[in-house]
Amino acid sequence: MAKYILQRILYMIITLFIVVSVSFFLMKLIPGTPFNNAEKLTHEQLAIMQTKYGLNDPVPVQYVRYLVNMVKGDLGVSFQFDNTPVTKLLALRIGPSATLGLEAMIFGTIIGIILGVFAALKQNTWVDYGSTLIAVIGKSIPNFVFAGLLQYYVAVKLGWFPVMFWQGPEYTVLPTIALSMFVIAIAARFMRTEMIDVLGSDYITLAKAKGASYFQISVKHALRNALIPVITVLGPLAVALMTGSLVIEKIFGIPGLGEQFVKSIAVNDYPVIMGTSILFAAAFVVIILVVDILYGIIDPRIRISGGKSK
Amino acid sequence: MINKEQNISKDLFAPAHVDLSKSEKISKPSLNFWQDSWLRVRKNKGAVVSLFIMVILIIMAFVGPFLTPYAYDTQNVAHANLPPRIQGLEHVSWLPFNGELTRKDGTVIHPYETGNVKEYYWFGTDGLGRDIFARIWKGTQISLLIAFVAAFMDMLIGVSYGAFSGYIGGRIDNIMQRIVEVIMGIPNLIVVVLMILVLKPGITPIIIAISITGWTSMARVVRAQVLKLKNQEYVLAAKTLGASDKSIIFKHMIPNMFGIIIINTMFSIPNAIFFEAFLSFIGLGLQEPKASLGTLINDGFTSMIAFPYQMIIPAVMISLIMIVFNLIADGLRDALDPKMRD
Amino acid sequence: MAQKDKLLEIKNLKQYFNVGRPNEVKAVDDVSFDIYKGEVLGLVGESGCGKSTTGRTIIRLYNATGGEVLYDGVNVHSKKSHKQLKEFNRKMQMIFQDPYASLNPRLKVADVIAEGIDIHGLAKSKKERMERVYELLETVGLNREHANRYPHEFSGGQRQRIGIARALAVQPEFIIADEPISALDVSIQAQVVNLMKKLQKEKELTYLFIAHDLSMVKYISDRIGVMYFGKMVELAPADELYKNPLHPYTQSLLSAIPLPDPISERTRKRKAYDPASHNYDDNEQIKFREVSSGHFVLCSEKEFNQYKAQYKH
Amino acid sequence: ACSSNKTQDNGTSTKTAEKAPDQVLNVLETAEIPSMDSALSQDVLSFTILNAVNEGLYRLDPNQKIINGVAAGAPVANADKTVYTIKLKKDIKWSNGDPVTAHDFVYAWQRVVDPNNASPYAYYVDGTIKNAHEIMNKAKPVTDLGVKAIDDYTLEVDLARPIPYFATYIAFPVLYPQNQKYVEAQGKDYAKDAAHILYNGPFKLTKWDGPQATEWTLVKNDSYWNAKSVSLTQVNFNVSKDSQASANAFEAGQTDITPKLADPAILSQYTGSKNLYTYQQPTIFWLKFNEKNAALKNVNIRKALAMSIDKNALTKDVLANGSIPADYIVPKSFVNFNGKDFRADTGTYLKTDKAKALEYWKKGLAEIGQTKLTFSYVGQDTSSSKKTDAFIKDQLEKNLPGLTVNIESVPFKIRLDREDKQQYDILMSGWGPDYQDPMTFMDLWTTDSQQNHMSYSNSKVDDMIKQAQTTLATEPAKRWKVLQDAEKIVLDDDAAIAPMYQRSANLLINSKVKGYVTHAIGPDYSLQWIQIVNTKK
Amino acid sequence: MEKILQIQDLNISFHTFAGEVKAIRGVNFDLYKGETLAIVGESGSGKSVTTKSIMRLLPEGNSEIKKGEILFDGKDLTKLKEKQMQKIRGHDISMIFQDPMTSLNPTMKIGNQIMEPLIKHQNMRKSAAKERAIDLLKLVGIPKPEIRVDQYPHQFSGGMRQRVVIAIALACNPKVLIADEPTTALDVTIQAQIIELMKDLQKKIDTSIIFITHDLGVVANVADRVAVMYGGKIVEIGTADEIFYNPQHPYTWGLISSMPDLETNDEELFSIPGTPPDLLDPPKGDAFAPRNPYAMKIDLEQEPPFFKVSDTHYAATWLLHPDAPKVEPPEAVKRRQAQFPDMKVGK
Ligand SMILES: Nc1ncnc2c1ncn2[C@@H]1O[C@H](COP(=O)(O)OP(=O)(O)OP(=O)(O)O)[C@@H](O)[C@H]1O
Ligand SMILES: Nc1ncnc2c1ncn2[C@@H]1O[C@H](COP(=O)(O)OP(=O)(O)OP(=O)(O)O)[C@@H](O)[C@H]1O
Ligand SMILES: [Mg+2]
Ligand SMILES: [Mg+2]
Repeated sequence: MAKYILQRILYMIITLFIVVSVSFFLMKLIPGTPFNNAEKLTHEQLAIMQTKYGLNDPVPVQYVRYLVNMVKGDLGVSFQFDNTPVTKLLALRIGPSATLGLEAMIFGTIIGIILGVFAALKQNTWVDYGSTLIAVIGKSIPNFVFAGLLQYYVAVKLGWFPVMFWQGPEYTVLPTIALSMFVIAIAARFMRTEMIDVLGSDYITLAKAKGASYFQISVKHALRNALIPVITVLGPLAVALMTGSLVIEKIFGIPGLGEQFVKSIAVNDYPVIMGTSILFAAAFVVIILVVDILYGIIDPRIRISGGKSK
Repeated sequence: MINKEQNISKDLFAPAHVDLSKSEKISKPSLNFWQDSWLRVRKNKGAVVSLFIMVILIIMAFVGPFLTPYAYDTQNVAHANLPPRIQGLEHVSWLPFNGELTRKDGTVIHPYETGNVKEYYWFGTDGLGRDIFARIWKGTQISLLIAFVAAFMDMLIGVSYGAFSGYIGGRIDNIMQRIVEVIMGIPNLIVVVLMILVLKPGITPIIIAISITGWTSMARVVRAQVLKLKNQEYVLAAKTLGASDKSIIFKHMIPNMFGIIIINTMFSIPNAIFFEAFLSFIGLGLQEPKASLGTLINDGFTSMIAFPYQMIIPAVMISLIMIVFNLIADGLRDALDPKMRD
Repeated sequence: MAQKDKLLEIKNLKQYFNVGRPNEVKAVDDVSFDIYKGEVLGLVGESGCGKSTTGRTIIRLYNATGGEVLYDGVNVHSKKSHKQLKEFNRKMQMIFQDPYASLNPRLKVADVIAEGIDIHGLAKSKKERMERVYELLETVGLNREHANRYPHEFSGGQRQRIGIARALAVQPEFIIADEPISALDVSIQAQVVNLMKKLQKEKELTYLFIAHDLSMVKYISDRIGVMYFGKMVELAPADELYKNPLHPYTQSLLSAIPLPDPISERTRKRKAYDPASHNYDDNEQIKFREVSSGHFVLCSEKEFNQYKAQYKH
Repeated sequence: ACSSNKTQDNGTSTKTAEKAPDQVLNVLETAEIPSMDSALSQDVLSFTILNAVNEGLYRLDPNQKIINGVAAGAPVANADKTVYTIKLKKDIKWSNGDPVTAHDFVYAWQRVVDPNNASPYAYYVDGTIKNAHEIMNKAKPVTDLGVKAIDDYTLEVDLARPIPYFATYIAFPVLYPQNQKYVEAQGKDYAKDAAHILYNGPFKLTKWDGPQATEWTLVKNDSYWNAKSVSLTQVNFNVSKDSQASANAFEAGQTDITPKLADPAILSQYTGSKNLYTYQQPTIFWLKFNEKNAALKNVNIRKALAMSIDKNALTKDVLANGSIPADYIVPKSFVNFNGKDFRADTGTYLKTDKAKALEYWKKGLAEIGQTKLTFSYVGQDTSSSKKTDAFIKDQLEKNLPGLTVNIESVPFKIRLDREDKQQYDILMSGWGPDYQDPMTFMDLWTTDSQQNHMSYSNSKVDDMIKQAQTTLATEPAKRWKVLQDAEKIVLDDDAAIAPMYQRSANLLINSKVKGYVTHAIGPDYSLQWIQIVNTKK
Repeated sequence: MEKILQIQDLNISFHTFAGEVKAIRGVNFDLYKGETLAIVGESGSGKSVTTKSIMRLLPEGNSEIKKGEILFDGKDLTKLKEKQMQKIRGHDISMIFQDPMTSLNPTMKIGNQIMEPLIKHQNMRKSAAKERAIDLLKLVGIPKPEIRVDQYPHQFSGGMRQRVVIAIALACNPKVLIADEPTTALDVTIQAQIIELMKDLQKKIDTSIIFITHDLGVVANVADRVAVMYGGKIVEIGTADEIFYNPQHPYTWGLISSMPDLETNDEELFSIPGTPPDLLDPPKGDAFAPRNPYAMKIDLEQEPPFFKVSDTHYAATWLLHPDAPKVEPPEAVKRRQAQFPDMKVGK
């Protein structure tokens, strides 16, 4: 087991390293300068600034320098946010994104699973069609449309929640709902399929034969077994959610990572692009590991044989 | 339990001389896999209706722009932001096609009358006075194009990559899987932005970008399938007959994964449409005056309150497409899933 | 029987899975036996004892971990040219256990059967190819019309016959039948067994017949090998084995076969096998020894003598 | 100086309104404050906040007049107007109690030019303050910069060439003072958050976590020398990057002032509303023609392009935000001389005239021997610019037969890159002033201008601009005329660019807010004259 | 003897995309207390459907009991509410399925799976139920049950899992135990042990067992009575001896003679030609007729009724009609009939 974990961590580091490298070179291919007022800068002035930030060096030199600093834990400073260390920036921005992502994830997963389970139990009834419809709509409507509608009708018209900003729990409600629509959709769909599958399996028939009620069957027997594929899809989705959603953050004025990442790409804020990519990739590999560990927790067969799944 | 003795004519007890070789006869008409699947799909009303709608949508995507006198890119700024109005339906008050607009404060305005506009714009016009009806279908066309091409690429790359990785196995498989992880780990926005910036902005880089990043899930699915099929007896049988790896993959494995491949594709189509919409949202979408549903929704988004129809119509359209594809995918999954056989 | 030619010699065959990992399995562990031309060798043993693996290793579906398989004196597992490989694939064929899983559901029966013909170029024209297919269908008791149908339209027995036709298509000399009937309904089993027996006679085929249904095995086989946990524990002519089961596992196996005969079932006693009962010492040589002509048992020297003593002639 | 950058009044009479007890204002911005280090700042928002919390030598009043800040009086020039002496007020204090002295200006300005700091606005003083250019290129030490503290309260500025608009020039936030002792003590931490900045202006930042913060708070600085004129006690800022969301927040009362809203669909909901505040900005948008393209080298083609676009429709129907058609380079209501607007006695050039355009087009095509032309058009990727671009494309193609325009909408940075590398045929860009003088618009068109980016070259224009910068610098009337003539050449003769419109800004301001003042240069708006009045009656 | 279960004229259909599958077409039988009734027959003949319908475990969506009743304890199970049925399942009637590898929930501890019916039906406390679970494991011969209760199914071998399934089925001492091919997935030696175990347990708690299998050897071993099914019907029913030594239905003949016993040598095995009937469109007359070498014209016209052979033995074949010609059964059957103690051949 220890060997397995070590091996996994080694893979994670290699993956991270490659992601970092690829991202670095890709990013350097994007034309333009990182300076805010590039429009007005003269070439001489530009040269002065590029020299200061080491942008005149050959890309491989910049790359090695970046790696060396990265290993030391220094991700550089932001251009758009004048000299703010990227680590600080990420630390501050991950908070709201992760909070929101986690809330949406939990809320969406719970609702989605409930919908999916009911749909499976009442297959081909209006419950099923209703939940499928909700799932499909959740997946079909772009979330900026949701966010916009929620903001206007629920916040402005009804005044139930603040329109925007990030100043307390009540501020998270609407963005969470908007963000969780997709999670609900995904979780419900996968849950339904998986549940139908599991409900058709022999051990469910045996459970029925023992006299178990629907509730016992679905909660005690089926749910856990149906969860694995759901987790497989929700894992990477969680990364995407927790590392920020541009759309939701922009509309609800939330100081999160997603909005910042898109902006930093648009303005060539190299250190922030890199920092966010590293964070994203790290979150991704960690989540994959977590998902694998979760597999083990959910399914004892995987626990014993130590890994190898999917 | 027992029948009372009946009177039965004696000659009925003569041997019937059944032709036992005939008992091997199969009376059912021969159905191949696709016919069989079609039968199943047909049972799924949602899927059939969806299929029907999809066909209509596809036809309309090409025919629709010609149904109105206005081209999708003809501007008439004097007719900007007119709400939908349809001949005949304009007096049906509960339908939103009467050419009226309700302002934020509740007052109802009649832009057609105030602007003295005689024309009928079925779905209204946008901020440049372009006919939304024409633009919607043009947008559908492009969204579908993006979706189909992306799905095709995804299918091509994903399937071959996954099949190869799974079939070869061992270390190469391991490395190939790590590569997939790396690709999934790289924020695809960087790749997309790069594609869009390095190539000329337009549909091509969007499609390429979607193809570059979109195939990973297909590859994983296909690989898992190949691993499963690798030990199927019919594959082993082909091996003992001396079949080459190529023929095993293409003749025996891939045809047996069609179901899953199609289903996955059905799912990646909406993803592509969505992704394009997202790109529009961050300003990286198509170039004017071209329109996709994504750009239309995005344009409409800013007018959400003043001219809600500008967002609602494309949003309804995109939702319709998504719902249709999702239902078809669901139907296909049920129909093609080998577990559902018999 | 001894004067018959050896078609196949299996020498110290070993097949391990997951070598070096904690879940290493010695699926076949040092097994040696010969198969003579024209005979049916039955292979029985409890599930998971390595019967299929033995068969699959012989036909090169797995690369042997150790030992060799000589076919007509040529090592099957040595490096070969593409052509030699094809030639080998032609001579040796396999019939699989699961009639549902062993036919590609996307191919028409004609294409399933003709695959070998195509690979080995056994037909010169389309017409000849179809002729061969029809001929084969009729050989296995199906009709021509079936050529254009898909496997899922057939019942299990019919499918198994299609599988046999596929194997016959390349005119093999040796066929490994891996539990060809265990997935079939009792009423169909006889069809397939009869067919196999008929074909063997007509085409002078050699079979390795793997099964765990001992009554069927006894019916079809000339000799029977009994496997236990990756090892061959006993090998003898069929009647001989039933009359004189020597190895305690063989005895236990025989005692467990249920017979369709209520009277004898009421009286029979099962014998359990406990591997520990051998009480082998560390220095004892456990070898495959010939107790009487053609009757081999895996045993120690001590047991060997004991077996010889109790041997009923 | 400038007259019409107005004070918001909303039409209602201010007399009757009485000051509300609660003087707290909530404001939305579209971005975070990138920097609060005045010497390194580079964007309007930074300038706006710096202007609220700090004070330079001068500042602009609600009527856009120069008034004294730290300076005690107007600058006194020498004979050839290259050396100015400024007396400072003696009782101005930093928020840590230190006095604000002439040394603080010397220190701050040196920081601006110091190449080690690579201040993004160093170019502002390049070629104007003596030795700045040499220092930036490391040819001279920083201490050689032409600014000296004669004593603690007397500053002497040595210029490389005369600057007719000197007072407004040095009112720019980049040239605000900095307390050397404090800045050096903080080192890297200087201006990293609200606690690491010194204030000498009407407000103090009390909550600001640094450049990434999306919320910040200003409170009244009671030790400001003119604190009694400041009525707001607190200003809360938040960032909202989506204009519809900003409007929503305004509707819900979460904010009193929105950022600028450009989208006509949003604005249309507020037509006639007393909350909508529209004002014209001295920012012009124009099409640039890349003369590296042989067809665009032809002046008739350029004229045809410039004149074929219906600018009226563009501003009225497409932009629909109060912007006006621009038939000029130097904006309306931007600068005046002797009370007369620059535009008052100039012509309008390249006015929309489709018939003429067609004529030029045919002529041009004949000259270059083509019947069809295809141009790439680089625009920006915001939704409003996409719409504008689509309109322009449509106009061009409709009115000039044989023309195909392919739009490429790219992000801002990429547009700049394309412009810089001249990878475009037609490019839409805009320009706002850096200082209050027509020169900020006119020196762009010289052959060696770094902003030219279109291979436009006319020696006459070069000469005229040179004159205006050097020999005529002390003769305002002549200089004025030369600049007006140069504009005529660039547009009327050469059609080097095609001006499209002069932009208007629109924002929503709660009617209880009075005294909102916007500026054309440096800060976007001033908070110090704002009052909150009672509206409920 | 006391009848514990009576099945009368049961008709069950499935609605599939291809049409209505008439899986059960009029099944009648009784189950007596303490006996073992074996059901044999072709795959797809309706054995599982019949027994699942007793437990009301048929798939909800597409199955329909068209006709008939299942009487248990005087109640017609087909008419019970789901809630009442849940009380009967696992308590009065329990079931063992074919595949021990898939019958146990892979993510649940063995102990909990055994405890479930105890807690549900006998309202046992958790601790008491666990003790009982350990007892049950011991009863079915699993060593170290104290440790085993807390393990997961994958830690058990196939034979042990099937024992666990049996333990679950027996937890509440059911009156009826339905075993649907409980040993098909196991190899002969383990199969023998499991059968031994079931017989022992039956003796202890005196349950009635319905035992479904294809394997006539197993039937010979376990059954008191045997029912032979074909094409959704019971075609012959009788005591084990009657079925094995005096079979009457040609299908039974086919079954019995296609199994080689250890004496069968070189002669060709008797085999039943052809394929089972398509229940979507069941043939007119006797479903077995197309595969029946003894078929008579009437077989193609009219369904045969049950003919009484003895008090306990009935067969549905026109061959038993007094007017029918006498036919020679296959060799193997004749050999058996020769052994039949009472020598009551034919009619
Ligand atoms: N590819 C493989 N990888 C790992 N282990 C394997 C593999 N194939 C077979 N085994 C293991 O090898 C052993 C022997 O398997 P094999 O299939 O040969 O048994 P068998 O005698 O044919 O059993 P059955 O009667 O169930 O078919 C088993 O323990 C099995 O789990
Ligand atoms: N869920 C279902 N949907 C449709 N048809 C079904 C369903 N379940 C069973 N059938 C059909 O009912 C008939 C009887 O099936 P059943 O499972 O009872 O056979 P069986 O005798 O148990 O066979 P086996 O020996 O293979 O288990 C078959 O023709 C089968 O196809
Ligand atoms: Mg096997
Ligand atoms: Mg069954």
